[in-house]
Amino acid sequence: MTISNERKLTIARAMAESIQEEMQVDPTVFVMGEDIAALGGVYGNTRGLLDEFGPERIRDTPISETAFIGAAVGAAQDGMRPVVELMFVDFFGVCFDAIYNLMAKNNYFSGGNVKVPMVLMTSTGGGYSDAGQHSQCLYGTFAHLPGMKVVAPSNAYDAKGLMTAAMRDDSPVVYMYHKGLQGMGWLGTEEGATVHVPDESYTVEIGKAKVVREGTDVTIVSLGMGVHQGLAAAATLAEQGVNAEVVDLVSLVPLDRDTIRQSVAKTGRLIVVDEDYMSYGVSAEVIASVTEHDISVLKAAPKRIAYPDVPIPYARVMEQYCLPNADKIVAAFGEMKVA
Amino acid sequence: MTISNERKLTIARAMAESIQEEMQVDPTVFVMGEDIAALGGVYGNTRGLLDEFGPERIRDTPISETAFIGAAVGAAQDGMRPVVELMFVDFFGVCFDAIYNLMAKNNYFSGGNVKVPMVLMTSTGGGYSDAGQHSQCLYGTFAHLPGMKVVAPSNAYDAKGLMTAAMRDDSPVVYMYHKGLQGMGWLGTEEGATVHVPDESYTVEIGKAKVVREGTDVTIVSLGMGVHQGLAAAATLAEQGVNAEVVDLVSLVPLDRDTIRQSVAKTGRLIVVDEDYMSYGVSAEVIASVTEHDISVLKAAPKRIAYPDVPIPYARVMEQYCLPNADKIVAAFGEMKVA
Amino acid sequence: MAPTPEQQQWMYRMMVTSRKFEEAIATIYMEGKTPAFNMADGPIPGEMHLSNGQEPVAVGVCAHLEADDVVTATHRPHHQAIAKGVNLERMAAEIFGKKTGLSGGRGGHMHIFDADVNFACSGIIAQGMGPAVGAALSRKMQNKPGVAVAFVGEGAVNQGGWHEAMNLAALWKVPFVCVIEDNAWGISVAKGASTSVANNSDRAAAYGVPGKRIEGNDPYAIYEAAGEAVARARAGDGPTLLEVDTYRLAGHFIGDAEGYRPEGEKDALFEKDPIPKMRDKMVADGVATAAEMDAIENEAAATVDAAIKYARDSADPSPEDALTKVFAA
Amino acid sequence: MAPTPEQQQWMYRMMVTSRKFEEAIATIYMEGKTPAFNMADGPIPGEMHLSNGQEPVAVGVCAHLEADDVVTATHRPHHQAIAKGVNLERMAAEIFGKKTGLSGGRGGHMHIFDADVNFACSGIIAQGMGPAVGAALSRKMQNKPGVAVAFVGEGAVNQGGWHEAMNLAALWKVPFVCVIEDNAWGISVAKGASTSVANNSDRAAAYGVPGKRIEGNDPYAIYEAAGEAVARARAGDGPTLLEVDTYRLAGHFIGDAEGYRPEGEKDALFEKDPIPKMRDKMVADGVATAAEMDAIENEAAATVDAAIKYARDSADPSPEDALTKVFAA
Ligand SMILES: Cc1ncc(C[n+]2csc(CCOP(=O)(O)OP(=O)(O)O)c2C)c(N)n1
Ligand SMILES: Cc1ncc(C[n+]2csc(CCOP(=O)(O)OP(=O)(O)O)c2C)c(N)n1
Ligand SMILES: [Mg+2]
Ligand SMILES: [Mg+2]
Repeated sequence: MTISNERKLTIARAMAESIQEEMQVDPTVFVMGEDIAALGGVYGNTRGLLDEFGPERIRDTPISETAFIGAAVGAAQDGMRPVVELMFVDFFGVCFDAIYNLMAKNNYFSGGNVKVPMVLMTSTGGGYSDAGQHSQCLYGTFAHLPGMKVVAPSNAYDAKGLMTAAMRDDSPVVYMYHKGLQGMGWLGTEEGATVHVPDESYTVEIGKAKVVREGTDVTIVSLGMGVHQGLAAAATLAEQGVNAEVVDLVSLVPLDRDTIRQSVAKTGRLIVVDEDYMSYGVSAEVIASVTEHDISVLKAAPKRIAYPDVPIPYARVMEQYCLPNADKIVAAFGEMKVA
Repeated sequence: MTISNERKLTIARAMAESIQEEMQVDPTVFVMGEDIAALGGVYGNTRGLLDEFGPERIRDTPISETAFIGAAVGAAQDGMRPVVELMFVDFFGVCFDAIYNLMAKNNYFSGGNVKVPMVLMTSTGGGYSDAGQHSQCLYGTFAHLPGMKVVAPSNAYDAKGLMTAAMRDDSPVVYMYHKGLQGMGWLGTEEGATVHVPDESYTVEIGKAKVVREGTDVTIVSLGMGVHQGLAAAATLAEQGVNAEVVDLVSLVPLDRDTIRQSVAKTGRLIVVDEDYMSYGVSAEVIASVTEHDISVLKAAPKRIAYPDVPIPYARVMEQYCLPNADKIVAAFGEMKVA
Repeated sequence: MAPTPEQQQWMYRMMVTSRKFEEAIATIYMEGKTPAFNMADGPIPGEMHLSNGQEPVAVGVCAHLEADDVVTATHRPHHQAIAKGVNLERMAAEIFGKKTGLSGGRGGHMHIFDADVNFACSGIIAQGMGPAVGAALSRKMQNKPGVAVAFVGEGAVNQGGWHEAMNLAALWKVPFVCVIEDNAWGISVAKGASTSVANNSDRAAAYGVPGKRIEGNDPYAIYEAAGEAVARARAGDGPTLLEVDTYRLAGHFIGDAEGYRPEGEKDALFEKDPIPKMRDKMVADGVATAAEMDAIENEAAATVDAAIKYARDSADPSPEDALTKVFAA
Repeated sequence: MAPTPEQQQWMYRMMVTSRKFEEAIATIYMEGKTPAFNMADGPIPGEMHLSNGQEPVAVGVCAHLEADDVVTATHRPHHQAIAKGVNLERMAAEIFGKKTGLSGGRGGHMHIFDADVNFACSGIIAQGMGPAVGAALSRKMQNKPGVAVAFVGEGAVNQGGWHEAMNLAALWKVPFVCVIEDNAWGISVAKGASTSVANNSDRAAAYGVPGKRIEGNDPYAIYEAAGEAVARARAGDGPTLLEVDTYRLAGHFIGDAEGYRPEGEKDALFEKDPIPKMRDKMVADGVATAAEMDAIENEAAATVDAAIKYARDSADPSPEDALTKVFAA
């Protein structure tokens, strides 16, 4: 149901609005990161906030990710609720200790006596020839390590609600937004990501997957950009008389295995779509979560469409060859033999 | 066949011997890291080398992992073959960019015109109450990211041969040795890791798994410490009339999927044992590699025994509760329903 | 600015408490580890880093701190924790891996957290820096009193995160003090083999903040320098960098053979032990009588005994507790 | 030490080549990106960081380097690459993502590698530092000639890896020079909002190495300072830190609206454009006639045209080439 006068927002706007609304009601929330003040974030997710909240609460940082993410941990432990930006997820290698050994573990190390309520937001994804140090997703890398929740919205509605939920969560949340869904003027954007977003503050539950298209013949599981590819593939498959169900994971940690398993129990077929590297990542986890639970429901071996295990190439023809897309999903379905 | 007068070495000694022999014949090999000179490495893997090769080639570093691993990359690109130590794999967060964005990718980024022949050796594993920043395995973390080979020996024979192969490889190799297998006097050690090691230099192929016990009823796949747990479980299962096959992965990248698939095709049952965190890791990848290939061979849903998704606790009772062990493997087999 | 007699007594009491606590820990650590030493065995397993010798740094600095001030400590945290007022019984219980421990046994000796006195640790070198600067920022932004102190070893100063945090603290002028405990060694690597300058206090120039080196492992000199630094921070004048010349009387961890130490180094250190030195000075200065000093020592011993007993008597956690407290309740 | 007439002509030629190359790139970059600008479109997709304005740094430093010397560059590498002698045709082809590119299109503009002249890039801030120090170490260990130069931006100096590498280079006294291109901005963040000292050259004190700041974006002054630094390195006297006052005439990347710049800043920069300034000086000093300068400019233009034509005419890689060269052959 689309009501024509409903307000549609990009993910970038939805993120900024969520932060804005929360900052208005919660004085402990502040934003820290590179180029998030005057520039409004390279991917637009803090645009307009500097004017309203000033440079103390919308705080540009030096290029010192270890220090400012570590500082966010210290501030969070001291009663603040920082929202901190790692500009590209690809940069995690210069600061991951502050993320995975401090932010993620101090709640546990302290036996729950010290909380670390902070949000680490970071951009993911390629498709625009930004090459191998600026195009990765690294979903599996973050989701593998304990102590941090990990979410990845596929549309602006979820983007706003997840951000609000993340800021209110007493645990650290990693918020991974895909550049190709942000709705930036200078970067191509997936239209399906720009959807109606309510004015008022609301939350989307962290840890709950969504069935974004119901179907009976195959389950396509993905997150972020892949959800749109899954939906496009489902539309093509529908023309062939195949009724695909599409599951948007929304959250990688916690992972909503029940929803995935229920869907596959219904359809008997599973295709996982992931823009992160193929091996040791999300695609394997989803497949293992289904198969370790019950193989009797499967009518065919599960398939995965993920980024091959190669650094991301620059040249368009090579990059596009590697990326998941709807055609690959449709083809994968075609190859699924009945067991 | 055990010949009593064969020389047995610990993994620590085997690693040091491999490096020693290679340094004698290849002047471009040198070792860099924290406490690897006078101390001989916290885990003994460079013991004795300082005396023979001096402080230029057995080079202690400041606590500056980003710089010295980055320097190893630069030296490797300039014709050297550095062996560099990250004392505990848990410290990867302070220096992972140098590892995964430089060491691993520069061969690709340069179209193969620049080679990065280096070995990054690092200790893994817990079980001795060193808590959550000193006990991790992180196998999945390293194996997920493209451009680096990743090996993990389970015994001294492989340890020597893999190290020699790694030093001679023109690609970067991450060499993950488990503390509990090193044979250090001050740390408990798994006896099965200390085996006969030939005097002379030899290589063990990187990318080839080993069937370390043949069986027909279930395939137990693991690496490092888990191999010994798998063998212990197989011994117990044998008493129950169950004949387990045990596969030692040896290498995570490349992953020898053929050997795993062949074994499961024979046994019809799969249990993966991994001391790394459960989700988004090695255990899922092994299961997915089998099930995406062919589910018809499976007589039961595959199982995994891995570290639960929690930071590693200090207290012995809690840590031991979380770790994989032979009993858990035996129990898992007991729970495997016939499909 | 010299410490008052009461402060001197407190400082001495804390030094002795720390020393006796670590002596007790060192003894108990060996239980179950003989004849074959295996770190995994005994009532206190895992790595054990003792701070004996370095007590003056902790007391000289913490004499200026309130419960409300923030301290981030290192892998060698006992002296700092004790001087900061961490609950000794619950810290002991944590080191014994007991349910009553500060973290219910999840953290252990390298992860001492006591929220009541704003004390936290990290086992990763230099990684207390960012959180301390962040806590200081939090106070500044909230207009709340309090300073944050990060203790680091001299080896930590060569870590990138140290540099980043110093720059951030100076740039944002937050109430922060970095205290470097220069014990001359980073495990087996001598300072001169890791550090391109003789004095890390000279590195303060790279951030435009005051830097000072304090020689002689002297609690009085440390007290004075730390007093200035903390006052500067409280006044809103920004961070200070202090490097304190100190030494560890033990190995890097228990079990360290210390083969890297030059001949005779250790004996010389014991000659300089700061605890008898302070006792002698206090008595000589008439700050306390020998009998009063004995009383302090006896009280410290009793406190330590009680903490150890509490730890020993406490129950183990349930194994399944391992799975809780991953996320905030 | 002033550059010889031949060196000046070479420097000017390289500056002009770089400028004209980037002008061509900037024009072609917009092909296929109008009316709607989408970074993914056109013959040159992806981010594009131009260095125009900063050419004096590259030529002033590289005038002292041979093919055998090592340079690590940044995300803004064209001027450095050109001055270091990187093959321009194959670099252009790489930027066009062609099979004939230096890396067959795998790397692109932020990953220019030319092994023939020991040139490498990284898109991660400050991550050229470690490899340059390592290359310098390699030369020292092998007793081979050669120095390594790492170029970084002023924003990179606040990154931990920068500090670690400076300490390492100084400690091990390797033939290394760090050249900071201070263009006053790190994307939208002004130097004063990121850096706790006015001059990064002052940070040399933290490593016990010489540090010098060169004002005025002046190729002659840069030449002189770099000459001393490189000579020092070649003589085995260890590293030097140079900070050069420069500016970028363009945005951080093409498409940057530059709303963060104060009013009028850019116009003032164009007034100071170092290329016409050097031309005028060379003519005034009698180093070359106006006609000779024209000839250099025309030759540079022809070189650039040829490189662009080579790139345009080259074939795309095969898609499946993406899967090769992950590991060494
Ligand atoms: C990032 C990181 N690298 C290495 C280590 C291993 N390590 C533990 S203590 C230590 C030496 C620390 O020296 P220093 O900072 O001087 O402190 P000290 O032990 O002397 O108190 C090292 C290298 C670590 N914990 N973290
Ligand atoms: C570790 C890391 N953090 C952030 C970025 C994003 N980034 C790219 S360029 C840049 C600014 C760099 O400033 P500076 O070092 O002064 O170089 P300039 O762009 O001015 O040449 C930033 C923050 C990055 N590439 N790497
Ligand atoms: Mg020390
Ligand atoms: Mg700059």
